[in-house]
Amino acid sequence: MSGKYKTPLLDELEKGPWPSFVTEIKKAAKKSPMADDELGQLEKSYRTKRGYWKHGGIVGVLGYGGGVIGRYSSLPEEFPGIAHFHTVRINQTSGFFYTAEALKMICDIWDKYGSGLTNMHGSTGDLVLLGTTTENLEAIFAEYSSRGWDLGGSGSAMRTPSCCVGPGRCEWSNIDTLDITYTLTQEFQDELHRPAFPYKFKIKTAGCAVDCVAAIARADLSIIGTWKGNIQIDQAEVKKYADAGMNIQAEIVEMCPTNCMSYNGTLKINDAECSRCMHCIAKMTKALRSGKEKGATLLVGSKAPIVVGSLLSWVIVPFIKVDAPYTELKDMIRKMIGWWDDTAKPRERIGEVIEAEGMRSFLEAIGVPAQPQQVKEPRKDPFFFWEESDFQK
Amino acid sequence: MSGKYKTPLLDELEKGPWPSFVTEIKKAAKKSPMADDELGQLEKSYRTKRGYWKHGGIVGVLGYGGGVIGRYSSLPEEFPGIAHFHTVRINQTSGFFYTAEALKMICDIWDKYGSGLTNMHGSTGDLVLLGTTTENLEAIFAEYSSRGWDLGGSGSAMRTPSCCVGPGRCEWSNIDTLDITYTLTQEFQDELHRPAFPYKFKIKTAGCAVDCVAAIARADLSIIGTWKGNIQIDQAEVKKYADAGMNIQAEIVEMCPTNCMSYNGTLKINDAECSRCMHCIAKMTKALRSGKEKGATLLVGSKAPIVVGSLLSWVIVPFIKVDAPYTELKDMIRKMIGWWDDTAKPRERIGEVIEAEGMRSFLEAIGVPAQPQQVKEPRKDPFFFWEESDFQK
Amino acid sequence: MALPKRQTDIGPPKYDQFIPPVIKKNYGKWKYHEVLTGGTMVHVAESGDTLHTVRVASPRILSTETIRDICDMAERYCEGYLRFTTRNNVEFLVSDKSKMEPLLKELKEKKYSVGGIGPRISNIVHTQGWVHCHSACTDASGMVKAIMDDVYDYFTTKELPNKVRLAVACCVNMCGAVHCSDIAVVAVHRKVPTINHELVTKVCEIPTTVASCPTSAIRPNPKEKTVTINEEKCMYCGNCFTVCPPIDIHKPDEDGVAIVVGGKIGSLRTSPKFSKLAIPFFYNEPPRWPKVVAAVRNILETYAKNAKKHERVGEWIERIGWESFFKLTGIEFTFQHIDDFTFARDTFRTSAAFKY
Amino acid sequence: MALPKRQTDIGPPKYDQFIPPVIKKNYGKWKYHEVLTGGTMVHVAESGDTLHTVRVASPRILSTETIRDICDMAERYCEGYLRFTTRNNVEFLVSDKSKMEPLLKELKEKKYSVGGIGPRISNIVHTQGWVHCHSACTDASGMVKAIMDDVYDYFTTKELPNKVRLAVACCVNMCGAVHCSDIAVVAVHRKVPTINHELVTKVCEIPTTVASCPTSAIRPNPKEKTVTINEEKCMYCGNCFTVCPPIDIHKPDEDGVAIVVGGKIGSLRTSPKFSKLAIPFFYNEPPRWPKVVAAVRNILETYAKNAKKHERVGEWIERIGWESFFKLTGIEFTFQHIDDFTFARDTFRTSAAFKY
Ligand code: SRM
Ligand code: SRM
Ligand code: SRM
Ligand code: SRM
Ligand code: SF4
Ligand code: SF4
Ligand code: SF4
Ligand code: SF4
Ligand code: SF4
Ligand code: SF4
Ligand code: SF4
Ligand code: SF4
Repeated sequence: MSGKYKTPLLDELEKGPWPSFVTEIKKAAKKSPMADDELGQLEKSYRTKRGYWKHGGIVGVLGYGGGVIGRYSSLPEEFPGIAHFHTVRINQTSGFFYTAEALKMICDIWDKYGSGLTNMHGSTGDLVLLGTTTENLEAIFAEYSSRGWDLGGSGSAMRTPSCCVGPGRCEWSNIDTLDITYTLTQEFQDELHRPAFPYKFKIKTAGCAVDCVAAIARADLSIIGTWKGNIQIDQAEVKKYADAGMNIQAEIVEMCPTNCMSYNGTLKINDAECSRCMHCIAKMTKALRSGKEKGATLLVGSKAPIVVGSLLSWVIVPFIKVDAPYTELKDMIRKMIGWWDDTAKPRERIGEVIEAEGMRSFLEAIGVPAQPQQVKEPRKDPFFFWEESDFQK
Repeated sequence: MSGKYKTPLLDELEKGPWPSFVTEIKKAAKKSPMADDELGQLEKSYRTKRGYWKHGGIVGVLGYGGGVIGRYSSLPEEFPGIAHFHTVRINQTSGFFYTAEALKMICDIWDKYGSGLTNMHGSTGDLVLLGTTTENLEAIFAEYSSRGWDLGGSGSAMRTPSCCVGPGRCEWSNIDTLDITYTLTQEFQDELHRPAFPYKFKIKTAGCAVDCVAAIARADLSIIGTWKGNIQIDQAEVKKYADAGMNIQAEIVEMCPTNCMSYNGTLKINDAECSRCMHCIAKMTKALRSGKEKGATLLVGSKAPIVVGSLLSWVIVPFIKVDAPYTELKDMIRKMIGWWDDTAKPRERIGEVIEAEGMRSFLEAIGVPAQPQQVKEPRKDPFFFWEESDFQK
Repeated sequence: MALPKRQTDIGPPKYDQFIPPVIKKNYGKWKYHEVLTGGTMVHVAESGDTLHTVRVASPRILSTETIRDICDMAERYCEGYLRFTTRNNVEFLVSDKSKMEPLLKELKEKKYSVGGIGPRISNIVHTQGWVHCHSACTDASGMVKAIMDDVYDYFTTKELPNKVRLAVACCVNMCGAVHCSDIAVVAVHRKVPTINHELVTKVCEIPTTVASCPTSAIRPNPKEKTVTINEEKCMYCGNCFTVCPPIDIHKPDEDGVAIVVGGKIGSLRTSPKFSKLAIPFFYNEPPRWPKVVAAVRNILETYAKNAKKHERVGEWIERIGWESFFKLTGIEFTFQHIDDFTFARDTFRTSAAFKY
Repeated sequence: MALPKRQTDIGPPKYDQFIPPVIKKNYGKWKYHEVLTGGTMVHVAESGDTLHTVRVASPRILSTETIRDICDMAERYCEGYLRFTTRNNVEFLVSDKSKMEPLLKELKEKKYSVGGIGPRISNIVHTQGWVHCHSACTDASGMVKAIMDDVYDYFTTKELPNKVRLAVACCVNMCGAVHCSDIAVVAVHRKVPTINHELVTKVCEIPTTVASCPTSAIRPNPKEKTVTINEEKCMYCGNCFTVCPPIDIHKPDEDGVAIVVGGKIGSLRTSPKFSKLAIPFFYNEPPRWPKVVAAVRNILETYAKNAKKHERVGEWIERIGWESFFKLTGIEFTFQHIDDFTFARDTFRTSAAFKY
């Protein structure tokens, strides 16, 4: 079946040094007529400058409301192999760690039931299997789940949580991102698999403010590791950086956003003024280590631009301890989701609801007091509400 | 009539070093029963913690729609002297310059027809005469206008333009604030005296970005003097500042917002990067002078918080020449007002309308192209309009 | 007595009739100035001519008696020339330097307050209050007097890191520059207005009244020819009262003032800034509002102690962060501080970096 | 063939089964790392143990064949352990330093691209495009390939002032991180959608459709059981299409992409930032979008030439000002750049200080 189509436009994208997705599709097409039709339709898109996909009915596996994205070619006669071309979202491992053995198993099953094409990984974090038919879904699920793998989220549900590599390979991680992500994923299995929320809810966990998993920009709940206490300085290592040619004044001291550092042979930090932005630690990793009391900042609300414009997550809980079994964290998340679920209109993300209802009603519902850390600056216009409870003070 | 009231609360406000308005009212009350009743009612307000003024019908002088604020005590039986207590807004001189002779004339007439109390000056700029009756208005107007003084603005009209002292006594003024204000006031006499706008329209002119008349915060049109060309440096004077103990590095170089200065005995400015913020010039007035090509930035839209929240004016025309007879400036203002007048709902300030209609429609109407100087930053969300004209490019 | 013949649309007299000869000669040709004391300065022209200025505090409400006294002094020492500033102080324009001493002497004898020049506090921009405005939710002049008495030294002599601009607005119409002041007081209501329906029907235009509400709390009630207010949505701005007085916003026992800080107007160093809420409420305590006065002083002195030279209040706060401002001043942070108006979103913190 | 017994709600397998022994031993006890080359680094634990990483580019769309090849290498050099990064690169986790050389050799022979570590460009975050998404207004994978071919050196070897994060979103749903990227491409429509009313009546929920429109351009037409679009208000976001596909937003000849710049995610130095519009439109020019590629390179190189060390694109732009950004890059400023969405006001310049 393979090589059915001439693809002069796509062939252009096999040139050049960067690995080519066209080559990947062609590789799959050698074995899979689905992949070959995908190639053909894509060539057509390149010619006509438009896509040929459509939604269809909702598809999935028994007892689950998500994990599969139904996709159909709008040209099924021309490209019958992709008349159905659903994606299956397999919940990735925390931190995207794999063994060759596990990955090969995943490939074997996918070659059997699907197009042989994958996304490693989807933007939310799932291991995405790209292209199969409705009738294969149950088999795929049985094969994977029996081997210990489950589906990820889709639809108006908890989405597959994801995280940075954290303590697995990073000296800056203040929290166990991998374990938190694993634990929360387990905790919210029902919410993940059976969409019953107003809209999607994403959780991402980063070990520090560097935020290598874009938690603050792409998660309804962003858990970001941080610390209390002084930055630990190894002056001998500071000296080595200087000796190696680093301009500590220009690169570190002057770039410190709070101006709390000074350097004249020894490096000093006025820790009370430090905002824990991570710049100095990141650029002088051998010399500086974060403070000893570890915890996380919880931020809420980020999302893509539609409907109200892009949002970045907002600081809600400036500092919370997050140690196993994460009881406080879980409770807090349940409170957040509970309020949102009660309050949102359909297709309203939690950030949108907080904005519409006012931060106060959210904070009161989850039992968090007002704190200056939650805002960049206080309100400017003198229009503000009072509740009866404020008068009793 | 004077001294009718015991004013124990107000008397407290005659203590202390700052000049006392209570003393002023008492002084007037010695001659004017109106002022005495004002005092009595005010004492009552201090006791009950509320005001006792109300609107009434619109009052004014023949042929004018503004210049007088009708004001009535809501307790006319208790305080008959202020049953009517209107204010008369006399258009101040540009820069608030007076001769003793002129001021005394103003006082004489006011003693004759009013309470003897004034505000020197009102927030918009008028010389405010505080408290007279409806029947005196025509006489007051005849007396002042026959001597060369006119009423200021009120209501939905052009308001009395005002300005900083400018070339009258300031070395930094880039434009003739006094003459511009005088000329524009004359130009818009009809608009000033016969309210026919959707709402008020204020013009304030400052000679430089220091903005000693709060133009950018309190005027629908803010005219702010500026320059092109290099800042002129007198290195000998720089040295004198250094010798006198100024820390030029800390106070000037490091506070320059664009980081375009350097100092090591001589002061250098990279003028291409200078934003003309005025800091260095203001703090080293003997050493630095602005560039030689003079003009103004026109900003539009500032106002107090109701309804949409406080606005600061927005840069519309980054640089415009403003030399007598100010033809280009007048034309531009007429275009701005024309668009606003055509577009606004009642009680909508020009800034509110620009926000509601979009900056583009305003700029196109007044014939000003899009320029990066008009924004702090370009839009973020990828939702933007196209007009047919854009496709023709 | 026959009235003189009125003229219309003549505008104000031209400024050039009121400026002293030294200004006429050196108009637009000033070279530099020097601040001499807290209330005096000299401007030097390119020609070498000098003009001395003495700035004198004014309560802004001036009786004709006081104006005449000021005029007399202007005649004695300034050839009759004087001006007012944009912050309502009086400026004696002294062309002849030798007149400075006798002028200052007379001012001192008469207890005029000389000051407001340089890195100090100047007069408080404020408006009508209970003295004259139907909208007032506090008195402006009294509060100004109480505050200025307390921080008087900073007007006359003591230096601050930079100018500190104070303002008082007697209602949220903010006829002063409260929205862009270093430290300012604005009067606020805290209760939903009560409606006199009968009068509303008689005197108010329903669509204008409905449109006046920034939060869309007002709905027309066409059947009864009046309006209703959704209590949940009203934030007591009083705008409805301005267009329709039978909607009464005044509640003497729950009205009071808020304190806002960190605004500025000039473009020096940093962009003009809006003031932000520091303290959401104090009850009206006439005649001297002691809590307000103490709060202003606290903020002022915390600034004076902590800011760098040339830093304005808002610049200092932005450098240290608002969380530090609340810490240093000891001011409590409440739900009222968190914005919930149109642009609330932009005030929420979107960064993992902040201070505790 | 009987299927194995399915399990439900088991979640993903626990991560600890997939991490190499050196990580297990030093979990959370890493001390520092060193970047060795553009695509290799070593992490050193407090115990002194080391873990070498080799990062390899991935087109993200991977065939099982390629995955197997990668797995084979992982078995040969990494005891079978590997991971993927949050930007979809492959990382070989090398516990035995001596395996580095042979691994790199095999990768080179097989033309894998090693890079993306340190102050460089890494993989472009992107999503489905014409490959799989019904909403796509451009192709993502093809554009990524074209761009990365062009800036390839900045992935493998050349250094930049700091990391530069690129992203491509194939529609304004922005499934990537376009809204917070240093330089990103987002596909945009420019014409009002056309409505197939008959189908709308059949398949769409009218209230949801109406509510989906961010600008309230859609009104219900209850009589005909369909909707109408106010052309003046529509800004072609396509959100209506997502909830109601018979409202067709696709116009192949007028669709294309915009380029946004200056976003960032981390809180280092400055707060996370949204990307802002740099270039409002390029037509779709498959297969290699030459104008888009050139524009990305222009911005990248202008940044590389002008920014200070450690400055991200957005930090550089904010330091010099947007007016300078447009000047230095030679990009034209248009009406599209001026915001007119909800928060437009906050983007208007409210200062008399700016550069020409
Ligand atoms: C597969 C994936 C893109 C990818 O190639 O990686 C994806 C694909 C789709 N996204 Fe997404 N989104 C994906 C991550 C994201 C992200 C990024 C993230 O999660 O970190 C975002 C931005 C963050 C956010 O959640 O706001 C994102 C924001 C959206 C939106 C806008 C949501 C909003 O509130 O504005 C939509 C529209 C919708 O939900 O109707 C959407 C909708 C869609 C749909 C379901 C649209 C559709 O029906 O065609 C796409 C399915 C395409 C397909 O062919 O499978 N996708 N989507 C990502 C999920 C894979 C995974 O599970 O790992
Ligand atoms: C007299 C004065 C205050 C003062 O003591 O100096 C004043 C007094 C009043 N202002 Fe004002 N405003 C005065 C300058 C201002 C300013 C400042 C300025 O012009 O620089 C502002 C803020 C800037 C602005 O225009 O936004 C200002 C914003 C308002 C507003 C809010 C307008 C808005 O668009 O939000 C109102 C409400 C209204 O117009 O209904 C208002 C309304 C009023 C009324 C007419 C309310 C009323 O009907 O009672 C006040 C009359 C009081 C009285 O007893 O005379 N006043 N008003 C100022 C005018 C004197 C003069 O002509 O020189
Ligand atoms: C007289 C007056 C203009 C007028 O037309 O009446 C004036 C006059 C001068 N101002 Fe001003 N300013 C006057 C109101 C203002 C205002 C407007 C306001 O307060 O509402 C501002 C803007 C305040 C703001 O940004 O919030 C203002 C911000 C300045 C600054 C900027 C300070 C800073 O660094 O932020 C300077 C420069 C300086 O002090 O170094 C300045 C400097 C000056 C100079 C030195 C200009 C000069 O070379 O002559 C004048 C005497 C300085 C002084 O008083 O210390 N003037 N000055 C106003 C006096 C008001 C008063 O009675 O105190
Ligand atoms: C492997 C990965 C985490 C993961 O769980 O997969 C990772 C790993 C590291 N990051 Fe990262 N970052 C990773 C995505 C990110 C992201 C997220 C993104 O791009 O979507 C960011 C946020 C980008 C942003 O702010 O827009 C990110 C911003 C940083 C920074 C901040 C740079 C800056 O100064 O702004 C550092 C610190 C540095 O480079 O000095 C950093 C540093 C590091 C360190 C050095 C941390 C460490 O000590 O191990 C790691 C290797 C550095 C390197 O690649 O140069 N990593 N890093 C991700 C690799 C993606 C890739 O394939 O290229
Ligand atoms: S977010 Fe912090 S802890 Fe996580 S990988 Fe990045 S630098 Fe390390
Ligand atoms: S973490 Fe950031 S704020 Fe703290 S000392 Fe380092 S650079 Fe400064
Ligand atoms: S605004 Fe400028 S020109 Fe006018 S008085 Fe102030 S410093 Fe002088
Ligand atoms: S005017 Fe402002 S920006 Fe220009 S050199 Fe002086 S301090 Fe710097
Ligand atoms: S601020 Fe309010 S109360 Fe004060 S004068 Fe203006 S309108 Fe009247
Ligand atoms: S007080 Fe303000 S918010 Fe309340 S009803 Fe009146 S206009 Fe609306
Ligand atoms: S960005 Fe748009 S087109 Fe691309 S995958 Fe997401 S929804 Fe589909
Ligand atoms: S494309 Fe967007 S703006 Fe236009 S009608 Fe549809 S939802 Fe509304």
